[in-house]
Amino acid sequence: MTGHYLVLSAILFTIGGIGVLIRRNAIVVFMCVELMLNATNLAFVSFARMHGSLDGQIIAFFVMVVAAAEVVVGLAIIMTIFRSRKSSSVDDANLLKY
Amino acid sequence: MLTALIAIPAVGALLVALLPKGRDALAKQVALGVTLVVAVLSIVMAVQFDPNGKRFQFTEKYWWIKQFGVHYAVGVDGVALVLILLSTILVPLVVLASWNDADRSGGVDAPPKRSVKTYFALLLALEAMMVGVFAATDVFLFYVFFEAMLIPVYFIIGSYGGPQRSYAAVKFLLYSLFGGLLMLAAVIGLYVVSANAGHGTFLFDELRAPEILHHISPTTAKWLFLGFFIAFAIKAPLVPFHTWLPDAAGQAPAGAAVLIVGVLDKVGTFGMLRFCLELFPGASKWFTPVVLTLSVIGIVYGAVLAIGQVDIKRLIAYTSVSHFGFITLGIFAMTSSGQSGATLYMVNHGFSTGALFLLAGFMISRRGSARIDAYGGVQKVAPLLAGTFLVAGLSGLSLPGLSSFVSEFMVLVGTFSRYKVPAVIATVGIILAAIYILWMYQRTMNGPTAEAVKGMKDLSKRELIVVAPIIAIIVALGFYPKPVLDAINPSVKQTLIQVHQQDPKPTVAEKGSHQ
Amino acid sequence: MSTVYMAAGDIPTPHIEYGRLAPVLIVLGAACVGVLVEALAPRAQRYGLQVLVSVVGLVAAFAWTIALGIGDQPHHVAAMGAVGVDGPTLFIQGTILVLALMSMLLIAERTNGDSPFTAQASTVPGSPEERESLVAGLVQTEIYPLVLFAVGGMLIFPAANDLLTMFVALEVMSLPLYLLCGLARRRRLLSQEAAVKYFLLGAFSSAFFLYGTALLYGFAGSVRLSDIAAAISKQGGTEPLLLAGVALLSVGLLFKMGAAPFQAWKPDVYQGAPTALTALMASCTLVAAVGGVLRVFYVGLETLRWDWRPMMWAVAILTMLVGAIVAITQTDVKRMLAYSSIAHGGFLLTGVIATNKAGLSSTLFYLAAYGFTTVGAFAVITMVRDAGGEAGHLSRWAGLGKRQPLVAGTFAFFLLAFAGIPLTSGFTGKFAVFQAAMAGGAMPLVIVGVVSSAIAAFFYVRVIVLMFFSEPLADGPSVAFSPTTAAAVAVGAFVTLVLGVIPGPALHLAQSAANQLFVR
Amino acid sequence: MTTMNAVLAAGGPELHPQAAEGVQSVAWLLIALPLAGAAILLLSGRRTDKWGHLLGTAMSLGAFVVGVLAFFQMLGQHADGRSRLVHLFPFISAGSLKVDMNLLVDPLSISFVLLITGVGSLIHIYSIGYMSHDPDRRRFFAYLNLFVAAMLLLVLADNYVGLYIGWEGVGLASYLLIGFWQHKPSAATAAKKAFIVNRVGDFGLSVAIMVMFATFGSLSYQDVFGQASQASQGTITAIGLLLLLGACGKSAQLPLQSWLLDAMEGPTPVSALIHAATMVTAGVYLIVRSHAIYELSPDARLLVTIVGVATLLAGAIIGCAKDDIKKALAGSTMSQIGYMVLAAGLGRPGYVFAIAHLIAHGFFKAGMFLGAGSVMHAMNDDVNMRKFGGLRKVMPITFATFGLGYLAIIGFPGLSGWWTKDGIIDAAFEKGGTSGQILGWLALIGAGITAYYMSRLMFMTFFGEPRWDEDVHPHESPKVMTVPLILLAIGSVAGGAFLILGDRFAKFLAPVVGEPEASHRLITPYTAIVFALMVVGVGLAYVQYLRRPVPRTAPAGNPAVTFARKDLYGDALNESLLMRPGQWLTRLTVFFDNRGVDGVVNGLAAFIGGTSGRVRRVQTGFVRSYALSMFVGAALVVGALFLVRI
Repeated sequence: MTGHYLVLSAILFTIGGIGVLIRRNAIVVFMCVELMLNATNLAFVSFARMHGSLDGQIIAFFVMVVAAAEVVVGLAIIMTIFRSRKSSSVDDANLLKY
Repeated sequence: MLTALIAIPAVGALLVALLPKGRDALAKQVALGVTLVVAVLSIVMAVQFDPNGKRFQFTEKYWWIKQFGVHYAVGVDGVALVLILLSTILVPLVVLASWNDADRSGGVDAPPKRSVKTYFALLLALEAMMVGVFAATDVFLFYVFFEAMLIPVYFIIGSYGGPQRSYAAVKFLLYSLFGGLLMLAAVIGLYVVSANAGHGTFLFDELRAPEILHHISPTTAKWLFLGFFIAFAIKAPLVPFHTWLPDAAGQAPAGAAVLIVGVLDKVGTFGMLRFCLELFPGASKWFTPVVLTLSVIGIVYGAVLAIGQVDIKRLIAYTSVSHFGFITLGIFAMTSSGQSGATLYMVNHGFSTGALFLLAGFMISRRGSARIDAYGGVQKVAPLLAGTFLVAGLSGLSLPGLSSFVSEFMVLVGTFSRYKVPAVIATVGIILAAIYILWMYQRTMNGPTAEAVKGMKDLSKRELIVVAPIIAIIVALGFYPKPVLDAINPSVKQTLIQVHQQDPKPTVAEKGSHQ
Repeated sequence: MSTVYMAAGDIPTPHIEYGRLAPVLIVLGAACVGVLVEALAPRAQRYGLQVLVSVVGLVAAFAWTIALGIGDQPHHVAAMGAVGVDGPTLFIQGTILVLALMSMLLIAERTNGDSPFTAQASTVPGSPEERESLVAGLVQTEIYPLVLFAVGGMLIFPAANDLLTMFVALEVMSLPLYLLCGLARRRRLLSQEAAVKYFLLGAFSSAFFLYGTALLYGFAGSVRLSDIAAAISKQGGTEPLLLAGVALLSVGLLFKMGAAPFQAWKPDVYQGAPTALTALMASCTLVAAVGGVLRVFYVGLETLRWDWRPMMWAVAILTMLVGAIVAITQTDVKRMLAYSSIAHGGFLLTGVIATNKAGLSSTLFYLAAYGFTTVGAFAVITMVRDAGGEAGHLSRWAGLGKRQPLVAGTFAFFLLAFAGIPLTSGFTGKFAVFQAAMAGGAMPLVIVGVVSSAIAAFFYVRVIVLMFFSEPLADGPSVAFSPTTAAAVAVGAFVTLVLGVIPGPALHLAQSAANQLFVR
Repeated sequence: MTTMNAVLAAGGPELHPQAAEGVQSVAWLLIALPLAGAAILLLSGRRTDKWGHLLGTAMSLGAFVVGVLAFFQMLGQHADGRSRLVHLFPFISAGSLKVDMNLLVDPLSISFVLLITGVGSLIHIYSIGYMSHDPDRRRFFAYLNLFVAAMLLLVLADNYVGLYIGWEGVGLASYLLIGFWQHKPSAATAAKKAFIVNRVGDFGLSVAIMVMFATFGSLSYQDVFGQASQASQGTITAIGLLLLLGACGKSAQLPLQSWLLDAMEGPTPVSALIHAATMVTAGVYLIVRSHAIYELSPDARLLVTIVGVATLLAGAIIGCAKDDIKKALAGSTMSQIGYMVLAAGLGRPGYVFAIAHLIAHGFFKAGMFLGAGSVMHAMNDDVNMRKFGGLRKVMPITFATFGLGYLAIIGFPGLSGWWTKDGIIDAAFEKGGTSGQILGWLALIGAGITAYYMSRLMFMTFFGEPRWDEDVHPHESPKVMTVPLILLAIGSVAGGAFLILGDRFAKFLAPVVGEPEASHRLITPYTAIVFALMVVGVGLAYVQYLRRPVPRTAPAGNPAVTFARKDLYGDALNESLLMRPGQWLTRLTVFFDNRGVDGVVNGLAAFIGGTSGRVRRVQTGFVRSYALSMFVGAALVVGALFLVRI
């Protein structure tokens, strides 16, 4: 039973990862990262159930809080660069290279 | 004593560096004074040295980095003693010789004036490290001096050298650094091996003890040997690691070139004799054929290259490649006359090539070109310059009666008694030496006086004071090398015992013993 | 199901050893005070107050760390086992605090009233608002609490004894840094770009870290490092869960220290971020990240070392080579130092891989040595300025040695230390890690290390050539002198020299710190 | 083996010299005096210009006096005790290699000492006049003194190292003196050539010394010769051949002859002293001194004789074709040394004649060279004999002395050349067998050619119509030059008889080279043939150069003449076989070093730089590609961990 959840979590993580790779909009990229974090949460909760311990669930809460904080910081950063460049495409921010 | 020899120039370097701007004359005087003091002290030390006493004398030993097992340990045996003397005698002369070099940096393109005091501070720092590297009896300490020495030289070449100076400086540094880092790996390996043997140490005396030697597996010993050897071969330089030398010596100001070729490179051959042979006797013997081959190639190859040069300083540098072939040949022949000869060669080569570089430098600074074809007939306008140049050159081609002959002779005789063919091929070097020296002399000094050298001045008093002692030493050691040999021989004997090699018996005597 | 949930009474009251955690708490507390100052103090006094609070906080935390270190043999867990207070941790924390203090000197630097940070981050670069804010002489003072928070996170990161704490610490350390990266006063577009890149990749990597944590949790039923270690030795290390977990966790950790192939962010971020902050990241963040790596691999995964060693070998080799080789063709000073930092990460990994006491102590020493040198080097970079800010491009440095011999000489000294020339701390550090690696049987690694040192020497030397052996530019950069920066440079140079000439005491400290390894 | 031991036992050389006493114990003065002279003159600079030449001459004379005293002391000693050792100082010592700087005063060395200091002093005196107009006269005398010192060390050393030092020392002096007028490119080139060709010979000598050390463990004559019989035949032959190579270089024997003709670029007294009387005979000394080696190796001896004969013919042929008076004399020198080498290679009976001819040659050839110098002095330094002629009237003393030398060299009965050369030819035939016959006849033919070319020289210079340039006004040279000429002429006339009559010289040298089995026959079956050939040679020259007018420019000759004029194509051979390939090799090596060895280093650097340039392109600046690299990296890390499991 937990196995299925784990597979789902892995699929979600991968989708998130691939999303980071293929999407251009910074916000969407960031959302994909969030998706990965949530996939992790799913894994934690499933493992908590598997092991019969509370820890996993508690960790999930921690992750959510951290993710929220990350959103704040992330959006702030993306906002400033959007204001400077009038674009939120990550491919446009390409001054630093080689 | 040794610490003083290291510390005095080091402090002197600081002192000179901290002098206020514009006190160039004072900087020069301080530098000269300090180096003279060091020279006198080292001579005092040499006098007190007892050739028949313990191998290492004037020893000092303190913990330096206990965590690594590193000591500050210094001491001299005969070999180190004569090399230290070589350095301490050459440095004041170099200081005097380059009195005005930093002022106008005499190259062809006459780069703008550079800091004079820095030049002399760097020279002093270099002297401290040169003494240190020969005096160190702790492998780690040796390595530290070995590498740290590069920095002042690098800055001297790079800041005060000829038009190609930065290329030469970088090449010099990277080449040496590469070798040094390989050696670092070997130094660490050596420590680890000694630690596995129960007592991790960097002390030379302990590392050469049988307990540790027998603990090194032959394969490991070969790798460690290579680590040390390649570093020394680059430093020496042995073909095919030699290409940095012509560039470095050719671009460096003459005074620094003297120290690079005269002293710095000796660290390589000194290291082979002291560390490669004594720490890895088995591996040394295993690698002997390779080293001998490289040496012989170096002798002939360096000489042929020297013949083909058009730049005086590069030519002298290539002659050194050839001469270093002789030195390594003598070291790895593993006979007492070969090794004593090689050590003596280090000293003699330092003086004779030093004199050549200095005189070439004097000449180049007058004419502003290092190309041979820029000269001609200098003898007519500057007979003293030409005469001393000839003497130095003749020593370079090992003319009997001048110092190099004795050492070259010893090396060849010593080598021949064990390895016939290399010795015979090496002897071809004496013919080639005559060609490169005399041809250069003919092209620069003989013939009709070239238009551009018509107004050339002969040696000044200062320059004469620089050259005269070297010439005197060259002649004196040519006829009476005994004092130096007396100091060297006991050390070499130790080395030979360590590598379990005895001089081959004369074939006649051998036959007699068989009967 | 009901058995799973414990009764409320079973949950013990958390016991927190405030004394042992004090350094972290002091720093975080100072950060909070900073926030309050920002909220309450009048604008004119904020700068002074913030600097005061930061410095006092850092100094106090450092003092306390020392007190902890000399008090008793530190080998405890605190906060219900979530945090380890032991020799290596205290050494790392102490190092971070000192380096942070030095970086703080750079961050607080004001030449002619100019801070290296933008006045108002919200203004669009080049806009009238920006100009206005500049004219008004506004100063960003939020940076101080942000830095302190980041430092707090760094202090916890290597101390964290379970992966959750470590994750939280990672984020506490990273989030302020993301923000700070984007706050440069000059070249704001670059700065913002750096922030975005750092942020996205950082978040991406923390997802890996977290998923790895989840898998390990699945394997061991706990995120506590000691439990994971126990589970590994009990069940053997065959579980795919375990291996996948270790791999993903490693990705997160290696990303933070910028090991190849996770190094891509480093050059861009180091180049784009305000230099003072780059100094902080290149020193403190690296120390913290390596501290975390040490703890995870020495405590949690020590029993699994035969499995992860080959992988780490490969990473170390790749890191050293990539760092050294790519740096050769760099044209921007900061970017070059970023690659140099990558290469140094590789050298550090050779110490980590040794997994013995010598490896630990040598890595600790290397961290400290490298940290001081790198802060000093970046401090010099902040001083060399063109009309448009720092003279980043290397060609602008040509002939600096003739016009500013002291500054150029000091920088050359730092570069030589990076290159590992004897009588500098860089050499001692390199020697220490190589010796440990060699003793651990990692001969090939040492050889690669040696070769890449030789390659790396090339670009250090190139800069020296440029500074000393090239003719000065007619309109060359000038040197902006400020006492705080000069102090940072002086401290860096002094420590670099001392650790090179008489490294004994520092080595002794690192050794006694590493004497008991990490607490479990 | 046993036969050889028997040979040694029969009349072996004295192997255990005693310590020297009396004047002989200060034999080092012989070397020290001229050496001090050289040092003073070189170091003092222009201050000693005024009296430098006098000091130099005094030093040389002083050495001569010491030599004479030592000689008379030796005469007073018993024949078995005439080898005396003078201990000076330990020179080299390392392990088993011990070389002491000792001098050996024995009949052989004292003969050379007298020749060197005697003829040397005369030439010093002559040079006072000859060089009186040269601004660098002081330097000239310094070099002459240096030469004398080195040459004395060469012959006085009691070991091969000392000999080698002297050997190279005279080479240096020769180099300096040939190139004395170094502003002349031809002189500088000739000097360099002489030194380098000599170095080729020195190569042989060096290796010989190495072989000796490896074989005998010592380099003193005493040890080497004492143990020579114990060494293998191959070793002994090798040593003999290597020593021969050394001798060829110094004595301008084939194939290392080419330098001697060029060496005539030096001032004429130098040609007389170094390139006729003394230095070039060092090779003969070396062979005679090492006779203990050669006596054990018939093969080596045979090659020595072949070299000798080949050179005596080659030198004679060259001498026939030269119009340059000094070069003609130089060819003659080569040829005469060829005789000596031939004699030295013949063994026991030959040694005495080799040395005797050497001494006689020292007198007459030095005399002729100085005479040539006197002629050149008169002819504004012209050397082309085609522009001489009829000088016997204006330069009577020069003519007379030169004429006596001429008669001596062509072997006019009674004069010194006759005594010694006949002895050599006789010894060659005495050798027996086919080889003896061949050697003997070739030596005979050589004598005929000698007569021809010397007569040619004599006639072209002193007889016939004057063919002088317009501005030339010949005159006799001053006394300071003619007196040495006269003294040398006396030696040329009487030297041979003095030495050979009554086996005087043979007995004197016996302690060193052994007693000849039979005393020398004054009249041999070949005397008549030699005389006949001499007459033919003189007659031919008379017909060609006295009966017919001599053209002022050399007529184009047939190929044979060209062959001789071009020194038997020796230089051409050297150039095409050694110099050009050498130059190519050098260029190739330089190219290889720059492109190959250095190229590898620079290429490696460029490769790393190139790699860097490519790898940095991976850093595209796109955050998504960074993420991709992380993603791939993560996959690799996972893969790596699982891979280890498998």
